[in-house]
Amino acid sequence: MKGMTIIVKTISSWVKVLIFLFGIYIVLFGHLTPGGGFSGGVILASCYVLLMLAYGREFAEKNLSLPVASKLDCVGALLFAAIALCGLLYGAAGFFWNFIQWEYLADKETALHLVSAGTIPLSNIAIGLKVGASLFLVVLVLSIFRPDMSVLDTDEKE
Amino acid sequence: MHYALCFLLFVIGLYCAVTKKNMVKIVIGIIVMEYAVNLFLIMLGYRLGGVAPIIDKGQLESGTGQIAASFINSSVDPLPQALVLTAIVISLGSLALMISICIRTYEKYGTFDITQIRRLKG
Amino acid sequence: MAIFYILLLFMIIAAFIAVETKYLLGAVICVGAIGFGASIMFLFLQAPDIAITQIVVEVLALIILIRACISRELTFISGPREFFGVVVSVVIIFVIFLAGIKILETLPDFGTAIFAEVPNAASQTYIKEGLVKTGAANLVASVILDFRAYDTLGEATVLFTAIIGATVILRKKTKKLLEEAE
Amino acid sequence: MSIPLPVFVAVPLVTAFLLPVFSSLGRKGKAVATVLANMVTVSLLVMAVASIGQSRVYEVGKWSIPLGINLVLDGLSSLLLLAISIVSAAAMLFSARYMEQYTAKAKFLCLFLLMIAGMNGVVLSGDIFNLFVFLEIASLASYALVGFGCEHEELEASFKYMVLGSIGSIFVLFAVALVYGNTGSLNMAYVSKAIQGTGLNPGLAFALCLFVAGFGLKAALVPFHAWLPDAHPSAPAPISAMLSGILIKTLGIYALVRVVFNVFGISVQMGWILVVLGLLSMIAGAFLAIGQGDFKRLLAYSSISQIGYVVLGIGLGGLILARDGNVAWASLAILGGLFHLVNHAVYKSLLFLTSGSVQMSTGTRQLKQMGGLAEKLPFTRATCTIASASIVGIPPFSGFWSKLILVIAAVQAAFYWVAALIVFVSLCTLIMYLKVQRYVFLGELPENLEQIEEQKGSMAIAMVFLALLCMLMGLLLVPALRSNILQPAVDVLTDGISYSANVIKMSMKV
Repeated sequence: MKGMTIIVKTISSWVKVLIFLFGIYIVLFGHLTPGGGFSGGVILASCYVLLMLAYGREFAEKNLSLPVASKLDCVGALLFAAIALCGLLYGAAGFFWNFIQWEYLADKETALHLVSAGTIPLSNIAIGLKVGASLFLVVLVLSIFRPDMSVLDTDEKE
Repeated sequence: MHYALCFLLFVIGLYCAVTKKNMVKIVIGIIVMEYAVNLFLIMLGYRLGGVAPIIDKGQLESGTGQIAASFINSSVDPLPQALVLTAIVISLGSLALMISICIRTYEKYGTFDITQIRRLKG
Repeated sequence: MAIFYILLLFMIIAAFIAVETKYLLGAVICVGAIGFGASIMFLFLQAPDIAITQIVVEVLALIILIRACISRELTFISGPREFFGVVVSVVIIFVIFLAGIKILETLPDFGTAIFAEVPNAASQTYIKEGLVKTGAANLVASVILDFRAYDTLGEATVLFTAIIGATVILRKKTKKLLEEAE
Repeated sequence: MSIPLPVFVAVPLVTAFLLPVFSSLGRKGKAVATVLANMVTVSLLVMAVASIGQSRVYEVGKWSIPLGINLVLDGLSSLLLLAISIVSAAAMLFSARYMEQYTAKAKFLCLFLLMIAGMNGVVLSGDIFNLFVFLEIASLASYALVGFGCEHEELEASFKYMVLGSIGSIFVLFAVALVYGNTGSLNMAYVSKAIQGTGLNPGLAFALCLFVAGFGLKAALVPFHAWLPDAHPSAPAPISAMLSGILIKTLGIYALVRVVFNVFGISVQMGWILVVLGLLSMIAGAFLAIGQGDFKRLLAYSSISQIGYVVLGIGLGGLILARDGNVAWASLAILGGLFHLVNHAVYKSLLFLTSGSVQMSTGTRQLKQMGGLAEKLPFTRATCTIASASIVGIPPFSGFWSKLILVIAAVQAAFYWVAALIVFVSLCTLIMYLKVQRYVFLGELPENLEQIEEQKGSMAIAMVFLALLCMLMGLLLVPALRSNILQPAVDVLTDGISYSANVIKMSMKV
């Protein structure tokens, strides 16, 4: 499966940068504009899936191979769990306590700025990373699986 | 009347998931049921002539920084939207698992038709 | 208001075609049509976050579904279409649909949201003090990641379980003979 | 010392997120992963024992009740936490050695920990949507684990289980949407307060039926039991021990009881529905189990009938409570049901573990192809006999006491035909397990099984640990132990609706 025709390849090589940028924008500005961790992460995943469809699986694997994607998945999930846990440790308050409590919450100048919602942008980034990596992983795993079982040994190192 | 149409979509999905013999058709039935429930949840929170629950410069009164009263009594309910965001990704997760089981069963049995995969009794 | 009826009817017709067609790929494309109809519906229901997520999740679901049925020779569903079963199930659907209309009457009718009537509903405080308490202008993000963040932790875990499950089921070598174990 | 409640969910989750990293480190990574997973389950057991009988509310993110999600630990959930941690500690210990015959062990351990985290989340959550999310985690992990071996039967069984499980979950989600549409809040305490206020309109009654159908599908009660006889035998042995021992109890029965008793409030019709479901499952499970040739299928069918006992006990208690409000009789019936739930968790998982060790040694599950394994597998024989004795209900063992309480409660409340049915079905269980003993352990040894030997190591320790528990569970009825383990759970159910008042009172104090 060497990917699609030349037209699709050239267009997707331009478009992939825009999609990736748009996904990052959606993740970072999740608490100000519609979007957020989930939508941004899914858009990031669709950018990689576009690469895989247009250029074939080997090209996509070179960019983001299977072990790296599963590691990113675990790192994103651990980051999100860490944000939750340090709410617990920070003054033993609450499990998901929003511990970055600047006084901006009350006043209005810094209300609608990028860095204005405590842990929400951080968990947005963690969720975006996790959703993006895991959805690309799913499509990759499904496309790798060949009935003749030639590939897919993510962990047969024993 | 809208809820009833949404419920009809749910029942069509249930019918497809229960009576169809092809594995991919059963998976399609379950997906249609998930869509219907997500739609039902969002329709619960809708308000006639409502506004999306996002506060921007316009809705903040310039002086006091309080949220404009017009926004408060015209904003749509944010809670069902949070639930549906979770439910959409749950349905994608279970879809991925179901399709991987279907592909693996197709590789073993050579067919998607559950009547021919009747190795198991009971 | 009429747009909702049009979209709902479009989705119901697409669902019916998806259920009844014999051509597997056609059924998958009809499911895509339902998904896009739902995402447009979300836009009109003032839920932009959900519309973005729905469209892109719909694209990925389509890719996964087409992956399952495109490379298979068996794209037609064989077997006779038994007439009697279809009639019985259509009658059952109609009965359940009528019962559904009566049951769903108890909900507040379409335009009025429930949280307006209930005195101390949580959503009223989300809207009024969401910006002050969490600092996020997008109230849906504040509900997901601050008020009900525990749900989102569960959500991330569901996706993580599904990925590990799919990888486990599609792995190459599943069983080792015992003597090779140690 | 009060353990912050989210720790019960966070510890297995964080370890589960760590484990796939070990999967590509080869043999040393696998050993580290196994040790880590066992440490987690043992620490969960210690924490569960430390928090038995307490009751408190934990608000996640320090948001007051209607705004955020709250975790509720009361008598019922601490009892279930204890049962979950006992069965998962034994099954994890057993799988350390048993899973050598499969590949991808680190991913297996990761899914196992996710299932435990999902069950802990379901038992602790005080919010119906949160209950749905954690129910989905535990079921997705169990679908993947049932199909772990990727053989013909396992794939078909896991597909059937997944389809029925997904339909059950969607029913629960639709019911949560209906409840939110009618009451305007998702928190169990506020929902039950709203329901007491407005009474049960048709929408909420339909939501209650959807809840019963959804959780009935998860608990494999008779009309919905189609997936259980295929899913449990084809799963690896520690997983079928977890599924049969505890998963159908937490996802099915605990959630059903919590919603019916504490959120909607028990009514006479709901009491009758539970009693009928219990009786149907009891009888159908027993009859279907007698004719089985496959060891694990027989155990799976007998799980359906034992689940029928539990639902019957709790349903009977609810019926008495709703009909004539005699709290003493109702609490006795519910005590019988809950005690049987814990007992069944212990000895059914032990039976599945013994079937796993027999299968690992002889390589087959068919009763006809075995025989005379008594001297070849002494450990397995001893533990299997103890477990069969207690499931049948021979006096010194735990099964006898819970069945005795059920019979007394039924006779006391003038349900003589129910008591007769209970005795009749325990007779069928006796025949079942005599048949198992006869085919597996007595009789002559077939020639091809001459050279088999017992699996030593962690499998034996896990089985002995559960067998000891089987014998000691009878002591739970001693007044000293009962008053702080079983009685708080029964009180939670008997005072039904005031659950919401307790939760709000407890949250005010925090």
